Amino acid sequence: MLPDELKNKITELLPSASFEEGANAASGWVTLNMEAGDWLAFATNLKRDPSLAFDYLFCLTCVDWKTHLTMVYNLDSTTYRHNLVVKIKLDRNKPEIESVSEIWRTAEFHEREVYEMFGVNFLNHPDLRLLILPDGWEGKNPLRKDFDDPVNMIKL
Amino acid sequence: MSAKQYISDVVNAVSSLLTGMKRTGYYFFHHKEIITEEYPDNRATLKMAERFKGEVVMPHDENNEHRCTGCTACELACPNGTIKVVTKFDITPEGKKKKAIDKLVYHLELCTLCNLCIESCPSDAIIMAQTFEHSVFNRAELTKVLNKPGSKIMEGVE
Amino acid sequence: MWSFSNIANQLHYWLNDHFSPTLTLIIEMVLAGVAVIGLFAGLGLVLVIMERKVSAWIQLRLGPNRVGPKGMLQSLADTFKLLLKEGMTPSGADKIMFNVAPFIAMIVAMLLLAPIAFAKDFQLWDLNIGVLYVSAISSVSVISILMAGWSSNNKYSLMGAMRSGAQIVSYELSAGLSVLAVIVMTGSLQVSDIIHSQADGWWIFKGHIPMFIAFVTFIIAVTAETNRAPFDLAEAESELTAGFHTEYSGMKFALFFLAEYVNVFIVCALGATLFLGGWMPFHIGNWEGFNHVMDYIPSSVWFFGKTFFLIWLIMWFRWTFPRLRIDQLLNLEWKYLLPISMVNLLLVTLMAILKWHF
Amino acid sequence: MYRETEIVTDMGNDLVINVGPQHPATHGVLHLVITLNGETIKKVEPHLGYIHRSIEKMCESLTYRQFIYVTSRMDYLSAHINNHACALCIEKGLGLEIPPRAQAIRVLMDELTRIASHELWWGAMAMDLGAFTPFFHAFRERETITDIMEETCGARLTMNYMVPGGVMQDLHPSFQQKVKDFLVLYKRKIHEYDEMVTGNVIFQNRMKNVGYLSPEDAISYGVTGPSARGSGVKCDIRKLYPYEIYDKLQFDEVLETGGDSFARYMVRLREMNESIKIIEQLIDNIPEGDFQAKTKAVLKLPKGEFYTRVETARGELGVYIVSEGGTTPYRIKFRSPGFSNLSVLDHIARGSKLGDLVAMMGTLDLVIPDIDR
Repeated sequence: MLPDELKNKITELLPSASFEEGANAASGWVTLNMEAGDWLAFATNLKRDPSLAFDYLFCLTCVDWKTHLTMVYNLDSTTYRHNLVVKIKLDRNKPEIESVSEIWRTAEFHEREVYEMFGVNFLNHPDLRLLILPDGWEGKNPLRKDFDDPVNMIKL
Repeated sequence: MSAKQYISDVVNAVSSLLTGMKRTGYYFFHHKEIITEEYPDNRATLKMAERFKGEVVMPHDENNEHRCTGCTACELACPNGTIKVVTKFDITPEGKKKKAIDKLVYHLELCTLCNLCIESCPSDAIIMAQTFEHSVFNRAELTKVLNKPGSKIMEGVE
Repeated sequence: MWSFSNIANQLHYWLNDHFSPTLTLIIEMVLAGVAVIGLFAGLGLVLVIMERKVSAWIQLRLGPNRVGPKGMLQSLADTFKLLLKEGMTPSGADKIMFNVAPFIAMIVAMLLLAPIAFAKDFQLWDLNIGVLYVSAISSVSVISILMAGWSSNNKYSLMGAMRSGAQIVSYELSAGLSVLAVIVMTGSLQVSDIIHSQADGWWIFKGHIPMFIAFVTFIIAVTAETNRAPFDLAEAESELTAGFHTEYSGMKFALFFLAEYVNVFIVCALGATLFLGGWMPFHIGNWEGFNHVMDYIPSSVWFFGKTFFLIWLIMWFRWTFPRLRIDQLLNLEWKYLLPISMVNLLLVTLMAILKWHF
Repeated sequence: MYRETEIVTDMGNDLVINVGPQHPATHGVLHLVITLNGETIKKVEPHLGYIHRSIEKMCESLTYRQFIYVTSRMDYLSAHINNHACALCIEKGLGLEIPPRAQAIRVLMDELTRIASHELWWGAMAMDLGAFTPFFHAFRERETITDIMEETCGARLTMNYMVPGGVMQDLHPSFQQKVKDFLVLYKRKIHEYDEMVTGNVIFQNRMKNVGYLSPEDAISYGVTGPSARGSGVKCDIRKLYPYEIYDKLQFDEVLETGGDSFARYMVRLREMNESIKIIEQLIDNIPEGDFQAKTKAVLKLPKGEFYTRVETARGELGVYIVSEGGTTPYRIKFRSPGFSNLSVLDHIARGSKLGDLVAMMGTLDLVIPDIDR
């Protein structure tokens, strides 16, 4: 599906969606901003809808913008080969979002990684535990911008 | 499973095993195929590739002169803080102050041999040497001063 | 030609002349024990260096070449290293069983050396049930592995031991059946009888195809019984790290290691005795001239030549094949080797009754 | 604060064993907690982080030229392709045109790296299954590739040959001849791989019908690279979203439909031949010209987000750079293939034997620094 068709189709599904121009312009991907509350239902539609068929979540990550967090979901469709980037703003103090690991199984590991690196709490995640950090980890989330570890981080 | 299939299974299995044994048996008897390099013994003949990145060195000519201007481009290019340029000010014959290096400190223990410093050097003062036997008993020996004592910058290098 | 029996007899008479009969017996037993221990250690060293050289050449390497001439003293140096190492016992282990297990493995390997005929008239104990003795004693080795695995208090060890138990018990069957093929032909369980029955040709040639099949089954079964690759599931490095001897170190580990190699030697010696005529030179029917030439080669050379050929074959297997999975291992035994060797035994029996062999 | 692993006291009839962090089959410090019922696997639970260096955090404080070398330390077996992905992403941000010679050199090196990686995988996988000899035989061919790399790039494993805008140095004058010699050697020896391993009945029994992965699961779990192509999923980024000059080259995307370990094994073996094809097309047709585009001494990416996808030897590597317009990336994310490929291990391992686990881990081709980053 071409980017414009994709935008129309998505606006049909989610009228509140706002498209971000400029981001990912070099890749030509449609970038979409939305609210965390609608995410689970919308994600289900993205996968189920036969004309969208976003069945491949190839990247899931989070960006710390110091004022808020942004979840970034990069989606691909193995049938139509169109791409979509979904961005969801989260509250930095109490980040919470629905887990999509039931829809895309790969999200399970990626969400666990984001959980410990950024402290995002994924609701209804089947197994939200520390994956990379050692058990008994105390302290802040390493990939947040205010993380400081004077012992292990060497300032050059 | 029919009896015919049973027998053909056994025959195929045995023949596939024998093919593998033929190959290994070939190498057992053909010692010319051995590829071992007897490393410490072949030091005399061992030749490293000319671009091999062993460690950063600063070449000096016969007058004990190098090409380093002390511009700190290598220090800035280095991702790990491997290079530290300590500068001083020389007085030129005309009586002007001129920046020159006092010491170019190189931490081999931090170096990842990424070649970025050599790429960034505007006057080709540092190059990669082909040495590779870097082990020492004392870690402090890995911190090296690249310019030789009493050396000075070559004429005409800016 | 000189033979070992002359030396042994002369020693016996000399001892009898100087000591009382009881003391003579004791001295002779001590001498035999020393000989066996020496052989045990010597064989271990030779086989380890052989394995390392064979594997190196197959793998395009040079192998050990630093200690002694052409690296031949490498395994001796390794033994010294192992002797000097601390033999640790894990704190959760069953101490007695843990420490006894390697000695059982060693004792079994030593006992098995008794009925092997190393050369003409050179045999420690030519008992009338020699082959049965070997089969019976070699089954005991599984006990040492189970003891080691259980007492280590380590899950890898336990799994390795359990696998080994299942494996040895099942492969004993087809090994036994293929040994039985020779016994049916010979009609005797005595090692010297079996060797003498091959004076006019080895069983592998005299017994047509069924005997060859029995030989192949025997080799496969004993490879499995000695826990050698491709049947090394008890150790299975990439799955169970080191299997039943994960927790062993120092000399206790070395005893397991040596016992494995001596077991390989014994089963190969048995294979050479049963199928390739033991120390009997290569004879063809009634070609008197040819047979006479062959007799000039000493019998011990014949025996060790054949045995080391079989050992080399087993090493060749090890460095060529990947490992089987536990269920495939048991499938191979129960679905392929056992039926084949049973049918084969019937054929051999038929041949023996009808005197079809040469 | 965090939920932690529960300490199980009553395991019933289950046996819980720790495979790793130091274990011969994990080729690194991967830690798998395996619940067994006898020899049958009930659950595999990976515990990561033993060599996590937080490369993403490190890159945030390095300039665009500097951080490329760090990515060699992720998937060290396809270090060159990782560097390539980063360089591509930076070039995308800068809008740089790459000289054709640099593109050809990059692709040549990519494919050589891919062959070297698959050679090592082949040897290591056979070693996992208990055959030690193939490892040494694979290294014989791999050694010639690392020698070629050493000659041109100056290093054998972590080359750091990429710079934004091209490659660091021109090809060594002997490069073409050496690659041709390698092609001859490879074609003379490749049939031995089949003789020693592929055709072997024990090996086939160990691999066939082991670790079945359906195409749907492969997509859902984000499995990419040869592991997914073994299930018949078309996922070769070189074909789907061509970068550099891959769209001008003739090669096939290797697909197998078996979905089991043997299919994944065959994909990798056949992929080496495809890489050879690419090298053959390019080796005599390397365009003349610059090997590096003119770039500024200090690179600054415009404000925005840039994502590149590259096919490494293990699957899809994504590089996601968020730039604030400075000299260092604001946030960088590496979507490593190993991380997603590992997540499927529990799914395909359940119900099989412990001995199968090494076959599955071998054919998923896990490289631990790639998973841990």
